[in-house]
Amino acid sequence: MNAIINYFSEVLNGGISLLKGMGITGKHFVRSPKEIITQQYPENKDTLVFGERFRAQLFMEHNDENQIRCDACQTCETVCPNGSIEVVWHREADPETGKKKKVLDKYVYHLSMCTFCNLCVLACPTEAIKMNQEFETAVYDRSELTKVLNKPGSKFSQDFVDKSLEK
Amino acid sequence: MYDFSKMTGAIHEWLSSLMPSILVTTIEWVLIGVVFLALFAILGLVLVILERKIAGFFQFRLGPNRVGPYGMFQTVADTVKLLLKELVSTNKVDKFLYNVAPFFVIIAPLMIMAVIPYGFGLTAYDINVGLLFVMAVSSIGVVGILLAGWSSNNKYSLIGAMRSGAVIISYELSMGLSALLAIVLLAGSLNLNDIVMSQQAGWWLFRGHIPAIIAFVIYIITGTAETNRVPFDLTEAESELGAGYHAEYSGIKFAFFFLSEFVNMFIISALAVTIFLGGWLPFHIPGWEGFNNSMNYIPGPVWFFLKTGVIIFLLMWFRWTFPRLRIDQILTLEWKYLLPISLLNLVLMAFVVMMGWVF
Amino acid sequence: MTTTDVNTNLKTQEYLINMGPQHPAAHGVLRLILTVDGEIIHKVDPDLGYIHRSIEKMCERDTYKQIVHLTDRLDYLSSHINNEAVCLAVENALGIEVPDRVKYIRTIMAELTRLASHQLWWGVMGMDIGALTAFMYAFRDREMINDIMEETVGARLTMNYNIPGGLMFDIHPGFQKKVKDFIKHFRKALPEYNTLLSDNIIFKKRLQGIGYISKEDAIAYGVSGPSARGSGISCDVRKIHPYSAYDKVEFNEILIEGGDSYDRYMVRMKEMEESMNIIDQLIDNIPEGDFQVKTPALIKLPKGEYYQKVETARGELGVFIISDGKKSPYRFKFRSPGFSNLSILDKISRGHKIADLVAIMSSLDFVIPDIDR
Amino acid sequence: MTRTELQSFLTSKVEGLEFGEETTQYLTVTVPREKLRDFMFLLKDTEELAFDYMFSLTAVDWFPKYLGVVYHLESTKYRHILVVHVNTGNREDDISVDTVSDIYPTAHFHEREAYDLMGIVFEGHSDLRRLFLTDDWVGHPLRKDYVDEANMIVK
Amino acid sequence: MGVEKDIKKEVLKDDFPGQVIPGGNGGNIVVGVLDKIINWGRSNSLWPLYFGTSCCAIEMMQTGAARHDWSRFGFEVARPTPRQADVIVIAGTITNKMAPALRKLYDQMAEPKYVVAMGACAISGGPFYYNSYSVVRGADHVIPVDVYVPGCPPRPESLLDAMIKLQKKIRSTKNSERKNPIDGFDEGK
Repeated sequence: MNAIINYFSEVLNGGISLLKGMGITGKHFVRSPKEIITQQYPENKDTLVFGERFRAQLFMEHNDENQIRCDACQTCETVCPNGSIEVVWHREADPETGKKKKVLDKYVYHLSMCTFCNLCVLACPTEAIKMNQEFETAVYDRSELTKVLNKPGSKFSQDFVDKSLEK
Repeated sequence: MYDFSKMTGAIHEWLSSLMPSILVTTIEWVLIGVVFLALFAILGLVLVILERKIAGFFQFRLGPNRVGPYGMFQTVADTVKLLLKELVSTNKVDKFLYNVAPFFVIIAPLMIMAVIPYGFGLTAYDINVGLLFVMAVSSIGVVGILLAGWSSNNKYSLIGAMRSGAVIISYELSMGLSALLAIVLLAGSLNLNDIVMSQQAGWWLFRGHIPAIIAFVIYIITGTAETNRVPFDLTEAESELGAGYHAEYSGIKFAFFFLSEFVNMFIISALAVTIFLGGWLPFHIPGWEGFNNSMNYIPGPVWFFLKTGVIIFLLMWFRWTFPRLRIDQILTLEWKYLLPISLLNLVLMAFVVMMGWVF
Repeated sequence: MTTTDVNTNLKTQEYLINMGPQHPAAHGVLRLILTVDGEIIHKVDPDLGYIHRSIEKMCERDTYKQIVHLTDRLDYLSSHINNEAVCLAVENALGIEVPDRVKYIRTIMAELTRLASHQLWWGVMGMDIGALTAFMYAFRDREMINDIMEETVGARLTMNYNIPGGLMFDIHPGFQKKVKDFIKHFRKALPEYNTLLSDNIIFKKRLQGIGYISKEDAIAYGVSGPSARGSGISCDVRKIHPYSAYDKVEFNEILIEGGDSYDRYMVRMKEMEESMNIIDQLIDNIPEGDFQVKTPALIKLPKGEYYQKVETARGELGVFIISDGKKSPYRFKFRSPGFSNLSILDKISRGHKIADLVAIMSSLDFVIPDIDR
Repeated sequence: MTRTELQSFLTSKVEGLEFGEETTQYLTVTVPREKLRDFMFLLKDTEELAFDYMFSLTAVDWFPKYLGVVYHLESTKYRHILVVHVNTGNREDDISVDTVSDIYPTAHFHEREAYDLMGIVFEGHSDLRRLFLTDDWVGHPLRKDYVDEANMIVK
Repeated sequence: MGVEKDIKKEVLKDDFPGQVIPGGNGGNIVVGVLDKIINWGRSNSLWPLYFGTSCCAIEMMQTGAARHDWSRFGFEVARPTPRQADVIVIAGTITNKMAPALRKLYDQMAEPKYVVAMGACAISGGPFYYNSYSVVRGADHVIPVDVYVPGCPPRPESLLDAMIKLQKKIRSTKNSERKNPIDGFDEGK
């Protein structure tokens, strides 16, 4: 006899558990206008704000006189785990002191290989490179992902470094 | 109640006054064919976008809303793309059966749509064995699925097809035997129009009290199994078999399968509405005369599509809540639970009818 | 529950099915070659290597700070805990004592990562068994953890937050408030998870009695983590060899005796509550102090062997370093939890159906790059 | 059992073992290749040791001299850990070690990986074939002298 | 690409570490009316393939989930079989063993098919470019790629931005001149 009883009780509480499950989804369906959390990306581009530490892309700071803080010491290149930074430099005699000094030609940054691990920014002694938040970097052609970060004709300047370091 | 047969009769007279009767019948066939194919296509488009929007609302998201005002043209874009897709398949495919399978799957729902009464006198093919015709034709869809799965020479689609064969054949049993026959006992005729007319005093779901409700629940369960929807969707079980029986189809052939699943859903809910919820009869509450008269102003087909929409929403609700059953659990559910209960229900209904306890 | 076997005189022929590198239930690129008779599985032969990225060979050429960043890509769902493992191994080898503040923050972040990983596991398990809405519920809550991580760490998934000797930054001022809001929200959402899936009779029927792992098999095959605790083995590294701030927190280790897929499922569900309790105990009393200890620019471990065990969301991750005093290790080995959990899959899924294999795999919770390394 | 008890217990049971220095994290023992299997049986079956959980098997290339295998064993009952070192013959021709996959089934996959990446042949392994790399892969990548210009760009 | 070959020569920098493989079509200016309708249909219903190898697959799932929701664009119908998929988003690393499988998947896809290389590993091998013996340095050595999304893993918004750029590319293809991106791909044209 109890076989029949637990036959029907199984059907019953099975059905109840199904209905409770439907109750949850039904509740969320009814309250959906309030609970929709979709951020419509292309439309909300101007109100879109990320955490300020979010890292999207590496860039080099230039001040208005087109001066940079990078003195081609290549610490970032050695620290980078993926080899996505290549510093092209040449040696020049410094006019005041007459010593030979490294001068930066091209700071090649492979955005296609970078994994945004922030080791280079931490290692840079003169804080020349930072990460910004431009995330729209999709391209049709892979060669556009190899960028040169220092603008042509940008010079290294020591006081620009001192000004920013004591800030 | 406006009788649509007056309208169709008027068209018939006007046509036969112009041309000989053979030409008239062919024109009428073509007209009916065009109307039903248009209804078929519109239903397909509307139901697909409806399902995706409702899925969105169930899941805290918006669903398609960038193509057309509220994403309404999303399915039109899908159809345009699917029409222009390349029909790629392997050369090991059994060419003839592979190409004929999608048409089986399309023809079955189209034939059933001809029998359903959309309004008073608005039935394409009003035969007095309507329900028997429906049960017979609904098994043609299975043949299409079996052919598709077997002929595309792919192990996963073969498993999917064999599963669907087992499920649909066993679920047709308890659908036809129990759910529909229980109401045929009340209505006394297999003709769908007579079933609807017999519900003028009240819908069978409410007048048949307990056995009718059990029959309705069993019908909904078997209906979801017929259309291979979750929790019985293991022919196209996304996470186990990938795309199941239509794995080798692409482009418009796949669109046939995709469309027929949604139109099957419409068919199942249309049948549920015709049999349990009084097809196109307006919503009457006995005793409230003013309310009933105001309900009559809404035309029959609107009532029919409104009620079908409610049942379709119920089926969608199932899809977005329940996990999927395994093949042997589905068959045990059918043979050990649904069939005994539906047979008991049949006996209970017969006893109720004999004692005349119908409201 | 072994499936009732068909009458044996029916002559059936076995055939091979390729649950190939691209399969919805493969959670990545795991290829299983199934020897199947009808739908009943007779043999599962995993073919790995589709995401083998030779991380152990790369570690032999990177410095220790560069290796930490690589471990995010191993078991990417518990990336913070992998980083912590390497950093602890290096700190213990160098004998550096990390300030308490770092220990507390590391433990909170580890538990947040475990919660995020279990949420994703729950969502994907629901999708594997067929409930598509569970996926969306889980990812709604996971987005909140991503916001917390993005604000404090700067990356959503591959958090490079740990450096040997401490943390990369201090926690963001709004960190504690956001974590408390998340916990308050998730304490209400978790019962909904249970009603939606755990108590659902279809879900129970699909998981109960499937993929039974006995205690001896679990230990013999090296199964660890929630999959082993589902068979009643206490193997929680946070309890046995406590590290970071786990000794300052009391939480109970969830053990369920059953051993089938549903018990493994329930272990993870209860573990989510435990993680929340741990975070509650820690979030309010993070001690003051600096977040980093001065370490030499180029870390060179003294000659010898170092092993560090850590409890990730999938099981027990082991970092084995053999150092010969140079700037990069002589040999670097990751004992990945998924690798041993996968080795038992063949034994426990025999006689089940393909649908059960999918349920067993999602109850064992694989991340394929963690297996292939 | 503490580390010293374990060491004295092992020296009493088996001779020809060399123990690592005191400073290592866990007790390290180097076993000659022929005694490996019965040493492992001893570790697993004796009541006081009960090393039933092998959590890691690592193949190491001690470059000029020989290849080696490191077993990490733990007892789920007493929670003490032992590290067992085994070294093969010289690197070129004599690189075989007895299998332990029948004592610890978890070694089944670990040994296949060691064979695949390091090239150590495990005698008596039921199904020793490559696990990660394709079957037609030449050479064993984790060896120190592995050179592969086609695939590897060395920085 | 629809853009003529010589324009690309100056764009290429000399120290570019790899060799550029031409992507699919796109970039034409004048598009006929019929093309507009066809391209409108194709660009608004890109059905992705179930293909995620490693960490980027998690961010692809996040984009498919409720908060970033690419079902607004009509992408949420993810098809398990390559026959019915239009776009294959390579989310994760492609190893030497996976490359032939990826190529077979691409060949099985029905004709107007597009490829999005998501994440540093799919574009150039990312962290595994140096010192790894088993990684393909960029998926465009295996199949022609239409859009590249750098990031490790790229944010859901970056992936959505890439899909929008793919839609723009589809809307600007002139179908009469459309060539199958795979022709001549193996010879490295």
